[in-house]
Amino acid sequence: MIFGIFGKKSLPLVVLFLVGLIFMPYVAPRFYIYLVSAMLVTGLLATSLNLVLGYGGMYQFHHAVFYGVGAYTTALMLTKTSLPTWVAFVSAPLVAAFFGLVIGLICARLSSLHFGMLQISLGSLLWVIVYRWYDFTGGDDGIHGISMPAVISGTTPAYYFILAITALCLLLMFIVIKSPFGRILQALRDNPERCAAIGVNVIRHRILALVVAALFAGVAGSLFVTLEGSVFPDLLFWTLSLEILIMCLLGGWFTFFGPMLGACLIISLRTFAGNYTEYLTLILGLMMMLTIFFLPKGVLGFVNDLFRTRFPGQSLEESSHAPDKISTKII
Amino acid sequence: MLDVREINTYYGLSHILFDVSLSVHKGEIVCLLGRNGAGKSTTMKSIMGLTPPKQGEITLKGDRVTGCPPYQMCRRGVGFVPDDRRVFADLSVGENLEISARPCQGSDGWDKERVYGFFPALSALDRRRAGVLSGGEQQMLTIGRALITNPDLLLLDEPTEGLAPIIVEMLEEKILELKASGLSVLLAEQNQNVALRLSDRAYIIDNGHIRYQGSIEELRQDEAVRQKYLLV
Amino acid sequence: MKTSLRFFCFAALVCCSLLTVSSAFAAKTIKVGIVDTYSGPASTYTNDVRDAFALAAGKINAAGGIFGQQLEFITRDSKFKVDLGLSAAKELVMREEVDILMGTINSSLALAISNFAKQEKIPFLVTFAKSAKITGEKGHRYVFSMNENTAMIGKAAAAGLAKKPYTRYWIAGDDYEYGHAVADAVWENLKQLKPEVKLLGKSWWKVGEPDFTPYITAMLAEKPDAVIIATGGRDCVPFLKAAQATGFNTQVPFYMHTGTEVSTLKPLGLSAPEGVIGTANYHSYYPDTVENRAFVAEFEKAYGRTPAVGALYGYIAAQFISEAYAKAGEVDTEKFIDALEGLSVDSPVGQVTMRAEDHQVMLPMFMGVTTKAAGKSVLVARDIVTISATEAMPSLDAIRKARQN
Amino acid sequence: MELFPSLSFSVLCIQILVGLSKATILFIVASGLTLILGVLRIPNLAHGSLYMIGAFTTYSIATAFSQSNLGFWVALLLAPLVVALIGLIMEQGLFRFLYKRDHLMMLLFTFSFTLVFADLVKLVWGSDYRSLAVPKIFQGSYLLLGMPFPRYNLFLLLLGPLFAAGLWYLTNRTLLGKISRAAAVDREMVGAVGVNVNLVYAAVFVLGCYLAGIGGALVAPTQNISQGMDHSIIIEIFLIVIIGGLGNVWGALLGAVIFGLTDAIGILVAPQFGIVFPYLAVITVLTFRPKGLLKSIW
Amino acid sequence: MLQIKSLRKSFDGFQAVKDANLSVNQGEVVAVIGPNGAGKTTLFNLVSGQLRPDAGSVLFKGEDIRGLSPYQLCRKGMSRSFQIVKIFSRMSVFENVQTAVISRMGKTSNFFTPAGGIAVKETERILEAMGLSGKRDRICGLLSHGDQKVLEMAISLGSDPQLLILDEPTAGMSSEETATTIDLMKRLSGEMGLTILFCEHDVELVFSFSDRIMVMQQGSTIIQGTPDQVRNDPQVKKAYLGGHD
Repeated sequence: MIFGIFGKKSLPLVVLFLVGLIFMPYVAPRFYIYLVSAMLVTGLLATSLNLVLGYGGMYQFHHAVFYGVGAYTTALMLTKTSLPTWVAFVSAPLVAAFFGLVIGLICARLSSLHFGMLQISLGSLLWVIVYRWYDFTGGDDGIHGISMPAVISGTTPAYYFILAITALCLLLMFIVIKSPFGRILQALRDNPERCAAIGVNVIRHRILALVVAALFAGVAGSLFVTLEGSVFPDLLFWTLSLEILIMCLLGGWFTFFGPMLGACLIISLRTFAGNYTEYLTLILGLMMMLTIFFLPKGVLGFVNDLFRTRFPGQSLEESSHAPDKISTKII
Repeated sequence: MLDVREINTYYGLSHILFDVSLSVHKGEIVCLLGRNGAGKSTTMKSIMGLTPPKQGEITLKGDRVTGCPPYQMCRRGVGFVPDDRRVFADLSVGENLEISARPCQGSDGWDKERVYGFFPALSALDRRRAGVLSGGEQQMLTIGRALITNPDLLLLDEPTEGLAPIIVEMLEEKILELKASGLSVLLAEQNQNVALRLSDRAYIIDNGHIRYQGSIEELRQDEAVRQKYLLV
Repeated sequence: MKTSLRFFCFAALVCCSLLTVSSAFAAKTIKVGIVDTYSGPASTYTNDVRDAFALAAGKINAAGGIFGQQLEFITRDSKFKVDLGLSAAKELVMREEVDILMGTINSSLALAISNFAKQEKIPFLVTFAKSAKITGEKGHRYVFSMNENTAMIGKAAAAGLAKKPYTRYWIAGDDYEYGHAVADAVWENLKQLKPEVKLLGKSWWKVGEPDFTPYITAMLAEKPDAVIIATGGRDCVPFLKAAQATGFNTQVPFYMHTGTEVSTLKPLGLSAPEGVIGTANYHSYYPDTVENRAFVAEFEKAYGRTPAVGALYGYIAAQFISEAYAKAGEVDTEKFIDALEGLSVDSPVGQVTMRAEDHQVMLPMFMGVTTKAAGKSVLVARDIVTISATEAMPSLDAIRKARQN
Repeated sequence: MELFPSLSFSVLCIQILVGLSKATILFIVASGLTLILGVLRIPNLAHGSLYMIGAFTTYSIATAFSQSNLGFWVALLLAPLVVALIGLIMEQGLFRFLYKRDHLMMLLFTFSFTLVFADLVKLVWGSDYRSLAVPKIFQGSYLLLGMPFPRYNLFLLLLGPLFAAGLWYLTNRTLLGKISRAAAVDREMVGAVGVNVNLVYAAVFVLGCYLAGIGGALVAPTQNISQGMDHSIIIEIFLIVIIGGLGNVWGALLGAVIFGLTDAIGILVAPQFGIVFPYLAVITVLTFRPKGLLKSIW
Repeated sequence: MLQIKSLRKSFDGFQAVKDANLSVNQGEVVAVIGPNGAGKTTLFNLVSGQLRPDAGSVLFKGEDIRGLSPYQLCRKGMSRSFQIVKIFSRMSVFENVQTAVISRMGKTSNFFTPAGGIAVKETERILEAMGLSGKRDRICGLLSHGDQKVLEMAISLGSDPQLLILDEPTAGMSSEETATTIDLMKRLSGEMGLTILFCEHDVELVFSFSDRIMVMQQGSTIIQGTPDQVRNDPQVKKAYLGGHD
């Protein structure tokens, strides 16, 4: 389930893929290296969201906040202070995680939709602050021309840096999901009440999950700075959050690599379809509708189901949601 | 009136009803006895179309009604009183009745006044929120709500459950009164005393199978069956 | 709808002809990549830039191109989003291998692309983004601005307002970079030109504010002599509407950049408020010269609408490109830039020069007051005062100082 | 310097009135959203798009009838119906099949609608700004306490209570209202008393869309009709609905008033940070009452 | 072990529990019976911390536990199952139980050890005891209702409780399943010395193996006593058993 397609058999596949990515700059044109870098960064962001969304079952509606916070932290550290570069990269996830903690403390006790909406509210507040604190964040103009040390500047070096960090983060996230903490997280998604009844402090774990997700989103943010050399308030805007939600859904939000796949699909669509049509959002919207209608588990989830034939024709959704329906009725 | 033939009902993967068959004739009270969890409520819901059976056939007044959605069942003349009452808690008693009212074909149809006449206790509560009523009052309301749809067949799912003995007695009287007016009733009960007092015929359901069927007299004499499927 | 359809047909034709020509002669083309906002409210402005550029490019190509090389352009929609625009710019440079980047109404995106252009050593011609930072603080060898910026708006407006009798001012505007920059620039310059002016206070609203009535009533309460409205883009229209509804324009005179410009006034039709003091780089009816009339006629013929200010920027961008290459003598980026510095072209508003030092085009500014004109469905500007480019340009000292920081 | 030196009584009063007239629009749109949320349990992000379509349709109809003075009024009548029709198609064509999905799916599904509608609006109306003149009888402004107050805002101000009363009547006095209140809590049982719940759902959805359309039609004369209207309103109305209590029409009213007033008064107190105030109000409310001020149906 | 005195709880004007009294001693099996709607589930929810009582006292091992959250109570040694099954439906049977064991071991904040290898023996032991070994790797959302019920009990055991609260453990089970479950409960109390508090409709089952029985009606305790005392109590006969006229 976690590995995506073939269970543990997919490990060689992943390794093969990784090797391919490592050798890619020797064969592919520069633009594609850039494109893959962008996919990796966005994919990392989407995967970090999926940590709380798909695995934690939390309605994280405004994940981009942490991405933005990470990006801004790196950018501000690099432009406003003379601290070494690595400090900027290390502090980004930490600051993002701190914001995750604060927002988590405020939101975590609310239920599903309220949780998401309060998060949007808090995130919008943060966006407003970034948007108009000209002296500090550069306001709506953002900060541009952030220079990176030579080792990681330029398309190919940046690519390798991003690839290495993304791979490391994915591995870490994978370990986290496989860890007892990750297990409890999934348990929380499936049944928070039962979780409480086996001695899990639900709120504390939700906050913790949010902090971890924010941490990785912060990493993605600082990688964005490496890639683009710019930060701007759009990074914290709520529409971006919904876009990455879509990536998770499209790729398959109950799979580990689904969000990465979703990010790749949407970025390629945006890049290549954008050459032919102005009406990109229309296409994206229609694609989303079709996905929701016919592939509610996303592309990878669908592929997964194809290979898992233990219960053909039986949707888990139906049976597991029946009790929920009853419980809402009683309350 | 109602004929249920070999229905099988599932909740998700769980098979709840196994080839359940029963019938209710015009003007009689038929009771479906069984312990909690035996499948009484599921049978009721399957007839009503709330949990449509996967196999089997239901006919009502000669029409095949298998798979009809609940609202059509109601319009075809089936009134449903669920075991957990399910009054519309946010609405007043009067409103509960108003939204359920259906015009009837005959002359002496049920309307709000007649329901209030039938259950005088309710008329004083017209504007009270249904959610704050006592159990007995809620039960009267659910029965009233079913009656105002002008049914020919009433599905009563454990109407006496959890109620004080006085109210149970009162309800029993009312149910007999309804029977006298020509209504058919399918009554699900786990309290065999009530069932034995009210019904003409009985089915016993256990674990989703109909284990016994017969007249009330037969059942009353058959201590063994009652011991096995019903009580202590 | 119709116009865009017509544009598509036109563009398709251009592309087809380009294709046949290029295949026939197997000649290299000069590729310009335009990244701009083509969806959302800002596209009102950007469509004119693109269309006028296409018009000029068509003329250039019809006249044989640039030493026989066709001028070709590709557009990408940034949807007013910096990340999309930036990656589109990268795609244009890396994949399409364009020779020149152009575009963006979004200052933030312009700054981001400018930074990228600097790294890639690709000339970037800014059309419409008004941040003074582009050619000021963040200016460099590869970025050129084809339009006025906030510093110029400030100087021009101050020059015009200083001649008016008002002393007690209120400032209000969009709470984002553009609004603040314009407000500050106008006020700094106005104070220098007319030291007795007094600022009563400021108020700011969010971009996209739907209802300005509360702000207007609040301002009226302070009874200023005049108000400087530092708002841009789509907020101009609802503000003017609110001004009309509250009678603000009849009670207090107010200045608004682009307040007399057709993009702003057209949606309002005849219900636009009269008496608004505005500045603009371009009017289709002013200056009433042969060149301008010819340009307007061509544009109207091609697209069926009156050119607005964006058309000027797009048009001169094409002119600058072709003449700079002509002057450089070959297709070479560095020589192109050298040639472009200090280059003058004959634009619809007269001769305009690209200032060599900061790569800021020197455009004159027209200050006027809105009024209804007979036979026109849109308000026009009257009492137009031309503020020459030299009067409006930020001083080179200021530029040098900004770039040092 | 940034503050208004003279925060006089009359200014305050006018601000409050303006805030309330703004709240009217927010209330009308938010009540539609909250109805759909309460009864159908769809967190309909496309509500903002429907509002935008309402405004554009109003523009088109009003311009088509611009010869007569009644252009706007005809549009006010027809445009919401057009939006309601779109709503009907959405509900019957798509949403109907998705009621069993969880809320996140629904949310994303409606979000994909916002994407589609954004481009459809661009296809149909192009990307120019549109602006509609205020109808003749409401042009200009009244002097209230020495301050000008636009007549149209007064009109909106009067409409607010009218709509509130109308919705009260609808939900408490009409059969549809009563049924939808019952269906919000127990859909199955409503079916079991003989009500075709699918029809009720469709009706409520259409009604909600109609309200979005009315909101769009009513703002058309006061502001720019442009793409992006959907984005700016949807978050606001969602927050309104959340602080009021999901599915509660009175909550929507209360939330809208809070939003309108904090916004208008925020401008007076700290103009630069006026925008922050409504968000702060939301955070405060949700910190102390996580389920909103009034009873939430969820 | 557990003492409940005049516990009260009302929802929105409706008194679900009016006056509930109950005591459970170490090692006992105590049943709560009463008609539907008598307040049994509410009472359990009050005890295990899902709800907060309006008045009255709940003592667990001599300690007042009102206001403690379910997870705190679980850590104090109280574990429960639910009437409507609450399981982790996307996980396998093994993982479900293992999760509870992990939680009990206090390893919930461990980020880096793979969870798959933790507490395998103990989990397997519980699965074995509950007869679920054969279904170890099945996704539990797809199990039959009866199996889910048993799994629910297994999860509760994963928390290694001293007091096990079971809300209708056999509801919806087939007769074979019911028999196995009763067997299980007997073994749990007999071999492992667990204290069990449960509510049940199947009166036969209740009388067959409870040490003491508490009868509830309309939110109040009618009587608590041994099966014989309860069987012969006239009030109970009338209210619940229906008796024989």
